[in-house]
Amino acid sequence: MLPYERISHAIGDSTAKGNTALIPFMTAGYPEPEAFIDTLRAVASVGDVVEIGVPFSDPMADGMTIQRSSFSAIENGVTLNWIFEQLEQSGNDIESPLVMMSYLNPLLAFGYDKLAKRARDTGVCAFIVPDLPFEESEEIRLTLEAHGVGLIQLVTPATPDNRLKMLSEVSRGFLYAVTITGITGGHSGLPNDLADYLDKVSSVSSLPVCAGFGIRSAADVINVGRHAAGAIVGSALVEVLEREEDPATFLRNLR
Amino acid sequence: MLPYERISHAIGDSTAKGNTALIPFMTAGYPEPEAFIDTLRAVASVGDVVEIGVPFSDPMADGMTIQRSSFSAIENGVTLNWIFEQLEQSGNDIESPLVMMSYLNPLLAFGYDKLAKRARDTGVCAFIVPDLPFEESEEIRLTLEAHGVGLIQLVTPATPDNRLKMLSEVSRGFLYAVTITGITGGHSGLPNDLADYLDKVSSVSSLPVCAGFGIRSAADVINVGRHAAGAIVGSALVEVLEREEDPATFLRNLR
Amino acid sequence: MKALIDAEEAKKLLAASIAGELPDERGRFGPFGGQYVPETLMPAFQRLEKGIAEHLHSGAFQAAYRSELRTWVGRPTALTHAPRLSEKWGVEVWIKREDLAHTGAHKINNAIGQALLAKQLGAKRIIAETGAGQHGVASAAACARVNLPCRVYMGAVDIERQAPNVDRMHRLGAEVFPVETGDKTLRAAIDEALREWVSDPAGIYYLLGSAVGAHPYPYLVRELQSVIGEEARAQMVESAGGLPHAAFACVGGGSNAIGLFYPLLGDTQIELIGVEAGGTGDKLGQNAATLATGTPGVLQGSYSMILQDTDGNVQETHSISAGLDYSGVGPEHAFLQTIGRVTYVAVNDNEALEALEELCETEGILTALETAHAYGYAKKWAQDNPGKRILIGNSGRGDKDMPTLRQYPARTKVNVAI
Amino acid sequence: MKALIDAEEAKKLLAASIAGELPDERGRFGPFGGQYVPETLMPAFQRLEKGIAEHLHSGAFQAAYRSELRTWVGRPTALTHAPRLSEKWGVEVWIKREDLAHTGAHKINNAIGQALLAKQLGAKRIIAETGAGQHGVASAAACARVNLPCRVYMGAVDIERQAPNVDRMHRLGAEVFPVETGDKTLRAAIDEALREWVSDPAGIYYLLGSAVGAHPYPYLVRELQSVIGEEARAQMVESAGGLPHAAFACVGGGSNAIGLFYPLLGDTQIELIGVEAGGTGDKLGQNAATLATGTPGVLQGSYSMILQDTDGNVQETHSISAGLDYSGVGPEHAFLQTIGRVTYVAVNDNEALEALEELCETEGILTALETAHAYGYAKKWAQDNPGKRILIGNSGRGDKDMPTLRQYPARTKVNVAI
Ligand SMILES: Cc1ncc(COP(=O)(O)O)c(C=O)c1O
Ligand SMILES: Cc1ncc(COP(=O)(O)O)c(C=O)c1O
Repeated sequence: MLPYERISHAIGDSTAKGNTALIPFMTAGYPEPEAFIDTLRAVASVGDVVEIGVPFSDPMADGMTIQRSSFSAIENGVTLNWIFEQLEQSGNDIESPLVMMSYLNPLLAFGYDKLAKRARDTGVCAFIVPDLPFEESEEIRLTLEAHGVGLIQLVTPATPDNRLKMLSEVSRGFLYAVTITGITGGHSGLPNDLADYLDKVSSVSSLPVCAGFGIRSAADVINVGRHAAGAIVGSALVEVLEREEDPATFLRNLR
Repeated sequence: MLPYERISHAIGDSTAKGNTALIPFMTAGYPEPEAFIDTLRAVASVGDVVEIGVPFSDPMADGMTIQRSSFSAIENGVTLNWIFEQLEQSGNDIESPLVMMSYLNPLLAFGYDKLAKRARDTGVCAFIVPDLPFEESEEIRLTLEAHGVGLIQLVTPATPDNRLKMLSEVSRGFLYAVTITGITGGHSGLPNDLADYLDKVSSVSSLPVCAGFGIRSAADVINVGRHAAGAIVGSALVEVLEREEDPATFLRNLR
Repeated sequence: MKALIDAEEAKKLLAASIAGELPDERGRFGPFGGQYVPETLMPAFQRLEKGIAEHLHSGAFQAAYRSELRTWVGRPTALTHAPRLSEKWGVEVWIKREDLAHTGAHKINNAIGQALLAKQLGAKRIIAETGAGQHGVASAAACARVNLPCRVYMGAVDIERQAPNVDRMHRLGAEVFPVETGDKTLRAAIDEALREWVSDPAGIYYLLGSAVGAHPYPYLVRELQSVIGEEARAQMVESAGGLPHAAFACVGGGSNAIGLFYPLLGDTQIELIGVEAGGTGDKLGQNAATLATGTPGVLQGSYSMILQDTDGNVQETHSISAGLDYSGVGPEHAFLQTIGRVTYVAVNDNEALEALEELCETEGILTALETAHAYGYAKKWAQDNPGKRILIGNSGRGDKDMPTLRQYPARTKVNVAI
Repeated sequence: MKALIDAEEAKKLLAASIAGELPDERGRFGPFGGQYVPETLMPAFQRLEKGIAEHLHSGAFQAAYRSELRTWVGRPTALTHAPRLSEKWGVEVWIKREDLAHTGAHKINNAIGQALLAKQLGAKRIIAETGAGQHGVASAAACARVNLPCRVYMGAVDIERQAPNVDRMHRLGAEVFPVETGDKTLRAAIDEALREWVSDPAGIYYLLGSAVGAHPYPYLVRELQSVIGEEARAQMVESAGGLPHAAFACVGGGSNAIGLFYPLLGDTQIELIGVEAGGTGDKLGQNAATLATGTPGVLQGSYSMILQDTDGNVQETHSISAGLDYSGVGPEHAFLQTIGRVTYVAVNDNEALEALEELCETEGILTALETAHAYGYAKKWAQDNPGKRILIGNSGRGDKDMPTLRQYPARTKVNVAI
């Protein structure tokens, strides 16, 4: 099984049990770098797949919460290399497949080839790159895939149908359905026409569809779960980490 | 004898005695309007001719001292009409011929015809108008002269010779030789080439020549007296009035 | 010095004016103008008159002057059609953009011209007065350009309210001399500059900033500012398809207005309207509406209309715009009013502020507070003259007015839900 | 994404560039450029690309755009010969006067063009970012002119140091949104504007102010700014009697520089020199000399040179001039550097200040702090190239910099005894 296939499998396992797959997002090394691996284990103990955020100086698709966590992590010395080192030192025994969410520039600076290898070796099965549209992705995508690491595509309510179809075909692991037009961390609730949108995306995609942006509560997860395979929980979890509450408890309560 | 002839006579009387004629300048009604006539009497008791300043809002040829006195007098209600009223009420018994120094606009506002009559009736024998060059003076000059009141012309070190000659011919009462290029109230002393300048002016003029601007001390009066018939003392006297010292004593000490 | 002129006389004088025969050799526009200056300055004035006669219309001087206008000042300035303002007002509005001239106002046309003349006449240094600071900045820039030292006299009150311009003068290498006497605004600054000039009439060139003062200044400034009206006239014909029915300009000393109006005097079908500062009210001291409410007199060198009391003392004025805050006005305007060729009206502080805001919002042009007065009246005029074509002299930009405008918060036009 | 290009390839790419074939259909200038944007914005970018293809070079759009440039912006801007500076430097100095454009900088060329485009594309409102505030003011003015609401994102640090421009934006009816995140300067403002755009990609038009960002912005901005170089080229031939030996422009994002350089690319004998902000030193964080000292990377939508650490985090910059204080640069400049057609150098804060002062004193032109960098390097270049003819892009005026300049008192040039 290729690394990125582990992701769809894990999601499939969850949905097979009648659950909505839960994909928590956490900024690496936030709020305390020392607690990174412990936090990751706690999150992975509930999450079917875990998304690890690589901090970046210009998180242009993120709202205040993730911006804050990102700037703080950078100040505390969290880098892509450091994250890999931590994962390596952890013994690679985390069961849930890992996904890395990073803006393009840190990946570019790291080097695609090295990136693909280190990812494969540390259980990172795929990447989400919010400022990399498919059209610009060829080089990194092919390099990653050469090592079995996938590039997850995003679709949004503004994505035209033909493009939606195209993106669903080239995505790996799952298809990321952004619930809103907007940045992460919105508090205005999920849109009314969410069901139609997710049904449409799911009908087009042969990959599992996971919805993200603005999912904050168990009700949201239930709501999303009726029309998608999984729910991605980002800012809400980062806020929990920020308040130094127990992430596993928070996540269990979302189920 | 025409009123303006009284001026040259008074100067002549003084020089005949071997004196330098003294022409003190005082801003009317400064510092206290109530004291105007008393101050005038005191000043006239020493001065051969007395120059009364009519306050004006834009005394562009005057330095700080006379500006200050002028603004203060205006605030205290001193006007040309008020000055005439005070002179009328004083009984017209001041012996020294009076000269009024005024910028043009207050005279214009007053009306030239009325001005000439009130001047003649109050012992004002001539006018000095610092912003009225000869070329612009015809109307007021003829009106004043119709009542025997003169218009005193000024010459300066910058006046070309042919113009100096012209001005000396049309002046009445005396010829006012400005000692410096500059405004009233200068403290930088009299210029080194003063003697040559005054000698030249005196040689051209058939009228007595009186020098003014920057004359502050007995030494200045002596200095000027060697080359001119009279000395005009303005800012220095206004400062004396400002300090509420006795003007007569100050003036006597200049002799 | 009579100011009353009968219809016949007025007609003759207008013809003389259009024929370029005024001022006459005594510096008069009909009864107005003249040369009321201290004897100490007479040689300097005579030198200046001679210099003007010799150089101003000489080929060499005009070539140098026109070249500076074109390549340094940025002339011709644009003529802008204002479609949204036109729609709101119901007339066809055209704007002559002196705000685009170097240093931000029409003042530079005059400043560079006189600076070139001063150089020609061998002056060792230049002094200037300033109200809004625009003439000070223009003089500072022009003096730098021709390499002459420059000192600018500016009232303490104006230094306060036109702070950005004070900084600019300093940067441009000029010395700014704060005037603490008199009314501490433009009039006091002129008095102080004259005092300085008297101290060195041979070495100093006095670069007067408006069409005021003793002859030959009103004439000199008019000649240097007429480029505004010459350009505007040609541009109207070319771009607007014809001359305007009316032209509007604000009037402080009157230099931008005379610059716009003079080349249009002969087009007698054009209504010419000068707009003065109505300040906060009609009473003496509440405004600077010299022509609209003043009386004849002599101030700072010329016989014109002034704001004065019955004793002939010049009165303080009030205007929200420093550049209009002056108790006198150029004698040629007094003349044009007397012969009935130009109408002079007043617009108050609030109307000017509203006009400034309206122009910002509709056309994206931030005009000077002085200039805003012209818009304020044009708007009223438009109500009675729907469908007409008008030309507004946009004498300067409003950047310098920020300290004043900050006291009047802008009503933002962002009105969609965001 | 390799940045190394051999000589043969460079020659081919230069030819393609001169022929107008770049960017290619993927928005690339050689390896640089591209379109790195969130998926949410992809439809908006595609709409924009389509809109540009349809309108930008259409007769109707060009007529409207050129008409606004001529009648509202005040183009052509002057070309000024600088005789005194020429004498001091020993070269023949010519200055292209974008400071005379409406609102005081070249930014307006782009702003009015994009505002017209936004109107054409049916946008409901406009957002823009600004550093020095010049683009913010230009956007506010352009939006008023075309009647669209405008919100400007501006870093809190820049709001402080460019206060006059903040006031002007308010007056012109724009909302100024203070950005308190990130470095609180231009980069953070762009991030924040992008976040806003993501929230309403269909209703918002993002009016980007420099030749940076994702395709098609670098192309669009270049096309709208090329009027600078087109005019300057013709004016040099007409007024200076020939093309310059070298042309200089300051480079922040690079819009005024590309506007000046692009029409001169084919005149390969002209040395083209872009001048970046050297700040206070050579170290990362002390300057904004992206091309001179940066490395390739992706920032805010395009692959170009950026100032970053080895982990790919973009670094804060320092420059005395807000408009150059940016860690990125337009991809076409990275390209022109790589193929060797344009040289990029840095000038530090002090050198820029001195140059600003020298220009004030010699030519009476108060330039922007950004622009002053171009003079700072031109002066050095002149030392090694006596007798040559040079062209300097005077991108804007310095009025907005008064709060900063006030910290550096002017050495007054009044040096005669008074
Ligand atoms: C922009 C502007 N307009 C008008 C004026 C008024 O002067 P004038 O009446 O001489 O045109 C000034 C004076 O400073 C000014 O700055
Ligand atoms: C006057 C001026 N010049 C230059 C710049 C730098 O921008 P760009 O490199 O896009 O021309 C700015 C930016 O605000 C500016 O205001």
